[in-house]
Amino acid sequence: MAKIIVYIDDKKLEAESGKTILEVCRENDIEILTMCHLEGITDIGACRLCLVEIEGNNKLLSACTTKIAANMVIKTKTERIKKYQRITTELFFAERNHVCSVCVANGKCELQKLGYKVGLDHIRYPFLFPQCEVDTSHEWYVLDHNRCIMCTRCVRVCAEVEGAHNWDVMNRGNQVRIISDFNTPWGESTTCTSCGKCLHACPTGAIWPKDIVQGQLNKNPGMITELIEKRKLGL
Amino acid sequence: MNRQELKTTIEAEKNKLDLQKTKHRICVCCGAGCISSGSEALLKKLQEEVETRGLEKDVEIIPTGCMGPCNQGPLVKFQPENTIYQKVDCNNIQPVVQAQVVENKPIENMLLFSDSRSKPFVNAKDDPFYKKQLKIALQDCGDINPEKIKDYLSHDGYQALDKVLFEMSPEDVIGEIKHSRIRGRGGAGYPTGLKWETVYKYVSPEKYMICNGDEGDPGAFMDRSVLEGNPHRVLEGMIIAAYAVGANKGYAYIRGEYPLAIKRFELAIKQAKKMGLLGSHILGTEFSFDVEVRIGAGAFVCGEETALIASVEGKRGTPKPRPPFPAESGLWGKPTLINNVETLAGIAPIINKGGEWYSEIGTPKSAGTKVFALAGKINYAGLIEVPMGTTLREIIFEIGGGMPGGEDFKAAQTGGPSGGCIPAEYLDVKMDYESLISLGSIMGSGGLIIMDKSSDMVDVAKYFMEFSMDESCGKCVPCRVGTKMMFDLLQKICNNKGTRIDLNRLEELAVYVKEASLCGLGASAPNPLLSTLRHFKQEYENRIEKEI
Amino acid sequence: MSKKKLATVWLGGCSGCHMSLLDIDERILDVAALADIVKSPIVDGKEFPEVDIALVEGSVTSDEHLQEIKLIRKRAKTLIAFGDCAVMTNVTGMRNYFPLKEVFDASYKYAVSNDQYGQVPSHEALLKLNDKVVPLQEVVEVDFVLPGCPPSADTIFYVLFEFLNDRIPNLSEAKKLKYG
Amino acid sequence: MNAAPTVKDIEPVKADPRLKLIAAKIKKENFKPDSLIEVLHIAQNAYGYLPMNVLKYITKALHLPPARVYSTVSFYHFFSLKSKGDHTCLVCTGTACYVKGAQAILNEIEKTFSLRPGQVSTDNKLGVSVARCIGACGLAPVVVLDEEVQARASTTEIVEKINKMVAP
Repeated sequence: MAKIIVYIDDKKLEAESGKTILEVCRENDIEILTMCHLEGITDIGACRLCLVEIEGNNKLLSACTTKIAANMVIKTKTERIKKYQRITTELFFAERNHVCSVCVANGKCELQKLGYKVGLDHIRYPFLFPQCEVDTSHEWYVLDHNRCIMCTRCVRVCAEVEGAHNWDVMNRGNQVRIISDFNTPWGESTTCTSCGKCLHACPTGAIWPKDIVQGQLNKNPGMITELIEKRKLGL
Repeated sequence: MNRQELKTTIEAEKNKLDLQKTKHRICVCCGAGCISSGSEALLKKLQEEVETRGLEKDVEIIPTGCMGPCNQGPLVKFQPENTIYQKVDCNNIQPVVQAQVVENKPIENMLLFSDSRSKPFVNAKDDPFYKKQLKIALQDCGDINPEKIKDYLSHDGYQALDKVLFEMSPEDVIGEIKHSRIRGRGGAGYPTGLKWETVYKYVSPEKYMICNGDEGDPGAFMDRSVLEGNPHRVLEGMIIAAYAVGANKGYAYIRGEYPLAIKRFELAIKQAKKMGLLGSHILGTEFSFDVEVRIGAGAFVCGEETALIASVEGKRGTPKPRPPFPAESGLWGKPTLINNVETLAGIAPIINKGGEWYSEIGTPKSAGTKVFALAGKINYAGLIEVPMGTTLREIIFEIGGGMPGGEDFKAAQTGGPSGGCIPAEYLDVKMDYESLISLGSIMGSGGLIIMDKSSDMVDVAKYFMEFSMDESCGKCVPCRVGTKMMFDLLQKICNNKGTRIDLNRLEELAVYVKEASLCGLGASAPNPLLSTLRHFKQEYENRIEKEI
Repeated sequence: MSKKKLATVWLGGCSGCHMSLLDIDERILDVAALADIVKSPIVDGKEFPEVDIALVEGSVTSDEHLQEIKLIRKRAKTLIAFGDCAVMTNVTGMRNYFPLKEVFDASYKYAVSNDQYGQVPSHEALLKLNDKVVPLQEVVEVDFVLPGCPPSADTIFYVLFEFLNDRIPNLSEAKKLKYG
Repeated sequence: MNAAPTVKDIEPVKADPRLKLIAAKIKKENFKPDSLIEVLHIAQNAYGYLPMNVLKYITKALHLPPARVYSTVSFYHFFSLKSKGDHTCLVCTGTACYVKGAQAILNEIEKTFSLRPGQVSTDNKLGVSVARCIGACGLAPVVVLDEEVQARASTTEIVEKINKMVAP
């Protein structure tokens, strides 16, 4: 691929054309916050944390889905972007019921880390407190909708990597929920292979194994990325 | 059918029409509005009436598309006099036929607007309702039978297609469209010619042309009326567009709420195929193009291009980030052109009369005409088409006949849930893309709702926010959670429980959702809120608690 | 410099934050050197006095809490939301997912008990639970938030010590931001 | 390659003419997964809603993952997983109807029949729903009773007509 020049946060960088802004930033140790992105699976630009400003474009674009172009001038840390990252994080917390103190992911949660990163000490918006179900029907795993942030990483991992497509999203708007098969209990799924990839892909404590308690969750989303890499190499 | 055969058919149909000019043509409006008021029964009764009187030879009865003043229906128009009768039903059709056909003397107190005008007009074209209008997209609506392709042919139908296929290269067509300066009538106002050119430039063995008839704005029914009243015009526009960009397959995505439009468009496809105007080797040329109807399933967001594409692919209608734009990677990853119904309805006249002609109508930046669906607190609600740049005052007070009961005008809502409210001090605003944006509203697809003082603007903002919240696809965070949060805050303020902090939160969220959302729905969802905050801030202030 | 007046308050929480406060151990002497603790669950006193700093643990769950926090707001120069419950309702707020009646029934009527005729206690002298539990900032202006369930003793001391020395603490910069 | 499933693959096997309709559509669409919405339209029109066994049949016939079918069905307002009642009353709440008092009609319906939009009476006689705009704004407010459009609906008139409609 041809090399082109881009300017990110006033740094002149050389990068391969065809790459996304996110890829180029990560290669050059420029931090971009993400939540719905998971290396190796399709990017959907849904969480809006990776928004960047591009000179000459009055719209904010998601770094994970936007490809670089020659001489593109990109800003990743403007005041506006920082402010929006904070609001997005606040909305994540306010949308469902995130109670860190009783969560299996406490201390290992990507959402919690994101909160620290953007310096979120409290949420300025009223919490929505929706009534959410907890699906404990699977023999080994639990799906707790209270902690789900609808990043759909589980959906994509299951469909793209495992090839099972057990998960999808139902309804729309703020009524969206992750579903298994025909919105039937996970334990009754005819498509789930119980491979556990969704568990590792999940950034929060929404999917977890039954045999652990508060703060004990250990996830390894990198494993999924590695798996994809290995497959590409035919290993 | 080849070119010569088409020409012969058109000539024959036109001659027929000329012959008939001496006779009476009775047009019965069978737009959705008049059908709901009983025009189908009326049509039957009228046929019986004509038969009993033995007038079949002198009279042709034509069920047509929308004539405009929908709340006066059912409407019946007599040609060539161009006399329109309002609120005609099975009981009062007899005297009308007697007077108009037999005695040639109109019944004044049944004419259009006779109940509100001191002197109604015998020739409806003289009525201010029509006089200020200029019909291009709606040109033949109300004059032809939408279910007969020959009626369309007699009104210069498919002549533009003929011209394009035999006299113009795709570049010529694009040039002509660019020259006309027509802009997308779906809402955003992107220059149509530029859009075509972009799709044309992508090299791909497969390209698609989609007609966007997913008119989801509450209060808008322009596309519906065009599709129901003159489906062939839209189809012709699609074929020309496909020829220009090099697409071989097209989809007409029509709202499921419009069964009549779907039926008529499917019929139009069938008729056009039969005559060789659609399908393989159109009019004997090398160009082939096929169209399929896709029925929308009730999701406002599917009016957004990428969501519409997902829906055509049989999936959830969730939008995708752009770039890549559909012009590069659209339906099944192939270059795809998407145009709105009204835009496509304007294509044939541009080809026939030239881009120059079209570009001279309207304002320098917004050429042509725009169809508005006039509704709300207005005397003559219905469908109108005016040159861009007509002022709001002209539309409301001259065409629309003013407010019922002489109430004071408070605001006009344009663009539905993506638009905003225009207050009384801007009554003289020219209705074009830029002016409306500068007032914090948008042209949108053309819904125009008139409000008087009985409308509470905070409530109006809440109403639209609820709409956007329900219609949000739920994919991106700002729109999914932001619209819900804004709705809750508006609800709180409407219940007089809001605080200053809530108002500040609301303003901050509105700007955030506008800028951070993934698609156009989210980006425009805060518009009704922002515009009412801008023009009617006091109404919010009056409702918040003074503490914190 | 005259000594500051400090109050700590316990609203709808588990008192864990106060336990953590006690965990500052001997550093309480440093606090005592700069401030008098004039009102607290660990100090006697009836009326809430005028104070410089009020540390408020727990969320607002009842009409009584609401009155109390409004009074505190009036009498405290600096109001600190102390712990996750005060900041984001935390466990206290978990009843918000259900209608209040269901919560009462579950706790008093259907809970496992040797009293088979369980009933929801009601007496005018009892406080009335609000429909929804809210964090402090929903009802009063909060000057500083100190999340954590509980905040660690180190963090509490850091925040207190900064305020007592007329500095504004910064949890993010001090790398002391933590929830749960 | 698996043979395409036939109508017989569906349980119960009882020959329902509506199933044949769906099967015919699927065949016409060449079993393409992207025809899902088109097929669902046929099913929805035939049944008034989408019964679970029909959904399962479509899923199998189009070789789609169940979750994808359910997610699509639940996304679009046109598709319903529950029966909407023997008689239906649909109130348009588009902007024009809203301005002209659609809410008052809904309130009256709620008062008289204790049914809110989306609800069906316990005897399944009457279902009340709302549409975002049926596109007849010039006739606002509009109510559709069993497919019949009622223009410029007055509150009392509508209640009367519903009473007549559900009367045994």
